Amino acid sequence: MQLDAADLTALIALCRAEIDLHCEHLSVLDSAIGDGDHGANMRRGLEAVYAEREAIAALPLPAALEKIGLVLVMSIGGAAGPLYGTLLMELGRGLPDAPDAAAFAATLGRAVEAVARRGRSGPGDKTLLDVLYPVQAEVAGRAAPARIAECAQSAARATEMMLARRGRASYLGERSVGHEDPGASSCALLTTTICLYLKEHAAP
Amino acid sequence: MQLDAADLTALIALCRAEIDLHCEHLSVLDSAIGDGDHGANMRRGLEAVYAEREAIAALPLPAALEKIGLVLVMSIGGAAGPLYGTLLMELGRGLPDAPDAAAFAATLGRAVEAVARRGRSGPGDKTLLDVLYPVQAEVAGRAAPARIAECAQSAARATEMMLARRGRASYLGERSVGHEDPGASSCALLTTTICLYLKEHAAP
Amino acid sequence: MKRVMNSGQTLVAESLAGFVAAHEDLVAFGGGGRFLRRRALKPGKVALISGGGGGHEPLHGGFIGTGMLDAACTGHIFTSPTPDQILAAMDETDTGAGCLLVVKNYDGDVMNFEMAAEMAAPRHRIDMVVVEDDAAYGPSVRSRGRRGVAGTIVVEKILGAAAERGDDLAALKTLGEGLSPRLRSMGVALRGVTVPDNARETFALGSDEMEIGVGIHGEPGLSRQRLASADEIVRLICAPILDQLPVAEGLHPLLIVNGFGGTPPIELHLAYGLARRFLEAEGVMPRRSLVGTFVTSLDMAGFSVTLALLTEEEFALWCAPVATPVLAW
Amino acid sequence: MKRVMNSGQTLVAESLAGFVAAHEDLVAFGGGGRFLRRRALKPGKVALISGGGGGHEPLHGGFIGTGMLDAACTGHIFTSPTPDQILAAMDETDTGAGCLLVVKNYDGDVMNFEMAAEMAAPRHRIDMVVVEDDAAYGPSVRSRGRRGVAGTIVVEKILGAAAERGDDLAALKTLGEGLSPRLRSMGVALRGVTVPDNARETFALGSDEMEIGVGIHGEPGLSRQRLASADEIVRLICAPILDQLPVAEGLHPLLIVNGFGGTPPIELHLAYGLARRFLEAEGVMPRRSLVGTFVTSLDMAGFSVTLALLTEEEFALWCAPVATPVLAW
Ligand SMILES: Nc1ncnc2c1ncn2[C@@H]1O[C@H](COP(=O)(O)OP(=O)(O)O)[C@@H](O)[C@H]1O
Ligand SMILES: Nc1ncnc2c1ncn2[C@@H]1O[C@H](COP(=O)(O)OP(=O)(O)O)[C@@H](O)[C@H]1O
Ligand SMILES: [Mg+2]
Ligand SMILES: [Mg+2]
Ligand SMILES: [Mg+2]
Ligand SMILES: [Mg+2]
Repeated sequence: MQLDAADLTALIALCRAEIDLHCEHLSVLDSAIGDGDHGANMRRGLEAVYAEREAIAALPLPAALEKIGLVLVMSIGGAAGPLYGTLLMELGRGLPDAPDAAAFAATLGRAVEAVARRGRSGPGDKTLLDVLYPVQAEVAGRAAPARIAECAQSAARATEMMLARRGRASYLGERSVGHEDPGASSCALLTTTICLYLKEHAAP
Repeated sequence: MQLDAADLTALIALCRAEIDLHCEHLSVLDSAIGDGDHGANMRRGLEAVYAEREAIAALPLPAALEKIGLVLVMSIGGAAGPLYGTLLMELGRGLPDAPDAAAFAATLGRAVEAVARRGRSGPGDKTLLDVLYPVQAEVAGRAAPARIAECAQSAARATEMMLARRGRASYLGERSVGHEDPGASSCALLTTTICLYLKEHAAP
Repeated sequence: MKRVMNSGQTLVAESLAGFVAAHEDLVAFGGGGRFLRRRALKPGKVALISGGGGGHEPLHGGFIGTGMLDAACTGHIFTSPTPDQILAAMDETDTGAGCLLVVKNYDGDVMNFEMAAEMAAPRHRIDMVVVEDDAAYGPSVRSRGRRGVAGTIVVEKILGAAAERGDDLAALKTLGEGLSPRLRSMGVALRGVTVPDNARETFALGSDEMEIGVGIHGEPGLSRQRLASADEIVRLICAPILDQLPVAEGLHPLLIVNGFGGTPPIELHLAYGLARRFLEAEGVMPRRSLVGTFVTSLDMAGFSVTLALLTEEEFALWCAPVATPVLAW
Repeated sequence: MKRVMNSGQTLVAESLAGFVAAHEDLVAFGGGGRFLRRRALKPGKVALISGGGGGHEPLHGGFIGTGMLDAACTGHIFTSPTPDQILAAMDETDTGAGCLLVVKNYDGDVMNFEMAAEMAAPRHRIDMVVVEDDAAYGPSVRSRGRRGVAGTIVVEKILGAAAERGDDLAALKTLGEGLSPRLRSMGVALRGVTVPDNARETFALGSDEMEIGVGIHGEPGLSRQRLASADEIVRLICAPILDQLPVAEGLHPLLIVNGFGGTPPIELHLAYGLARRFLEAEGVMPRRSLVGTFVTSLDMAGFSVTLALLTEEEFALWCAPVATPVLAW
């Protein structure tokens, strides 16, 4: 994981553009089983991070990630804010300044656990965790970025047939089945964006 | 004008049926330039008269007409209630017990004037008066019932091109032109119903 | 249009029954259910009686109580009450000082209240104040003047406070007529109204249209326009109001933003904020304000702005204590 | 969906600005505009802080004032506020006795308030009461329980009165948790909601459909049915409420009919009358009632019924004086 300021700035811009592109789609997913705001929430968060990208990119990677998490928490609100915020903040707090792959995988694991604690949720609840868990497993197994991206996407699609047990969708019971979870979808979009960038740019 | 109890009962039933049949149409006319309730208002009034038809028919004609007017006033509300009510009450109060044609025409003239005073309105204001005035003129001229009915209908149609100066339609200004006045329409319906009955049943 | 109701015929009656049940400490049925009345009358006070069609709730019943109305007569939807209701209200609430009838300026309302007043003339002292505050229509050569809309509550509050302090019938009439030229309202609709049991909307608006200058019966207004921003809407309805008012030092502006029934509080407060900014930019600084749903047109979406420029005395009467289901201070 | 607004982005902020302007005697912005606060704090009193997404107005800002809330944090439409807003509210309104956070039970709201509480733990004593009154969903094996809906105002009023009389943090927490099993609400929608800037309605209902068991975010409810009569609707939502409450002698029933934003007063009072009749037929006699638009879902058409069975103490706290923009007695 060697990411310099230019990489970070580029990644922030790419993630922001990706969310912007799929904003309406994420809200449509959220309309089906939630309250229809997930696209707007994520866009607001990514816009806030983008606005601070220079200050963020100037930080060492761990501090930068923590800062991104904090900006997300303080700008998104809703369920997505604390969840994405916790993920990034825990990742930043746990990483050494120059993490190797093993350190990154272990820290990611702890960050995902923190997200689960924050949401009082676990695997199979039909949330973004259903993307985060398999992604973390692939990272731990040293999978190639392209493979991780594929895994994220199929994990998001797999939430479609799950019965929601957390978040607003849980109130729908059986009626939540048959719709992809919006948080899982945004998580797959972001994972894919990051992985594709790493595939192109980062040292193998 | 020789109307016995049977005639009165029959006329009340016929008027009620006629208004019921055209209720929706009257409300549609009122929706265009008023508040959409004229059909419901007239139906409520005629239902109330119908409910009391036996007591009414048992009275001498003048008292019966006055009673009908009072029932209309106390059941219709809106603009139509006081106007139709005043017409019938004044007619009943003014008629001798066995009116001849001249007495009827004169009393009708005074009743129409009372309606105009009640509404602070006059000819050409696009109201039911624009049917009442020509009908009264035909009655005064001893026209045959069928002729009076025709006159009422064409008078109602003629309100279409008038600019309303009384009632809710007056707030529309130029936009009131091009729509038949609902009160004129109900007035023509009732006049026609009564005239056709008289043509069939009353002594010439 | 979908409604919470059992039938269009029973809508008004069932709603009034619920209203009286919800406010039984202040309000009761009178005259065998023909009108609503203040539970505890104040002997020797002029009886303040108002009324109008149903579909405008909480007008008028919501303003019955100490410092406001003594009775309210409600007709069918958008149909003025009948004289027997008004007669019954006068008979039951006149405690000796006479009755003041507060009537919104519609031909139907005026005629029914006038008929009642004529019938009751032998046994009551009666006077009438006609509310005509709608800035959308100036009194033309032959028309009967402006419509009465949301400004009605200003008239009812101020006259109610004056009646409560003991003003006599003539003084109340003078007060009400004096207020009239300093009271204007104007409304906008974003969605029309369907009278229950009618198959069609009274007026239907396209998904990008609004109607400026609407009244409170779902009747069409002054003009139809493309839906504009809230800033622009507020300008379109506040400018004509200001034009018609005698803005002057020493008068106390009262600003009311009134929802028509289908407009949520979030939008009403937004409109209030913009209206206030608009007025302040024109040098008119509201001394008192009211934002809420007071004078409705069933569930019409939209709102009206009312501006009253009150004299010192009127302002004190507006601020005087009131205890009704809707206004209480 | 047409709205009175300038843009979806600015809707909440412009509405809050109007709200504060309309109620400047009671309410002010705090924390540089990040939350609303009681203008005059009462030193030594536990600070009662609530909040949630925008689109529910007049909740929560309308309940700021003597005997109710000290601060309200509002997020974007249907999005809980962020921790920095809540932190700022705690910093500004905690006068020494600590803060009680009143949170509606949604994962997003709970998580944001929890994060704020964790961040503020070093400098404030903090406790939290989670409102979960929605009778539409029982707590299932793994779910996080019932949603918080219109019953929130009962919790805020009762805790507000207790805080005002000087109860400490622990006592307030106990009071709030004790009330929870005796508080239930259920709602019905006749027309769905479109989040501003979204192209589509969150849920769309056919012209003859209604949705039973809806929440306050325009999210789909328990079941979709053919639109029924008001009597039937009231039965459908009151029966489950009664089923879940421990009806008993000695408890004081409080009945609230709450409009979701697009429902006019005429329909709300009708629903109230029928709900009251339904309950009385089941032997439950409401001691106090409230009918109005308190907890909205933008301009959703429909309403909810809330029933609380209050202990003697809770009932006294409900009746205790309150001075807020919406509740005042
Ligand atoms: N308790 C939870 N644990 C984990 N993820 C959750 C939880 N609650 C919600 N989520 C995730 O958050 C997403 C919804 O986010 P968003 O729409 O932004 O917030 P809100 O539900 O508050 O409107 C869901 O699709 C789900 O993936
Ligand atoms: N001032 C008036 N003088 C004469 N007729 C009037 C007047 N105002 C209204 N009308 C008549 O009444 C009709 C409307 O009646 P209706 O719809 O029942 O009452 P409202 O206008 O109160 O809803 C109009 O079409 C018109 O013919
Ligand atoms: Mg959402
Ligand atoms: Mg009409
Ligand atoms: Mg009418
Ligand atoms: Mg949300």
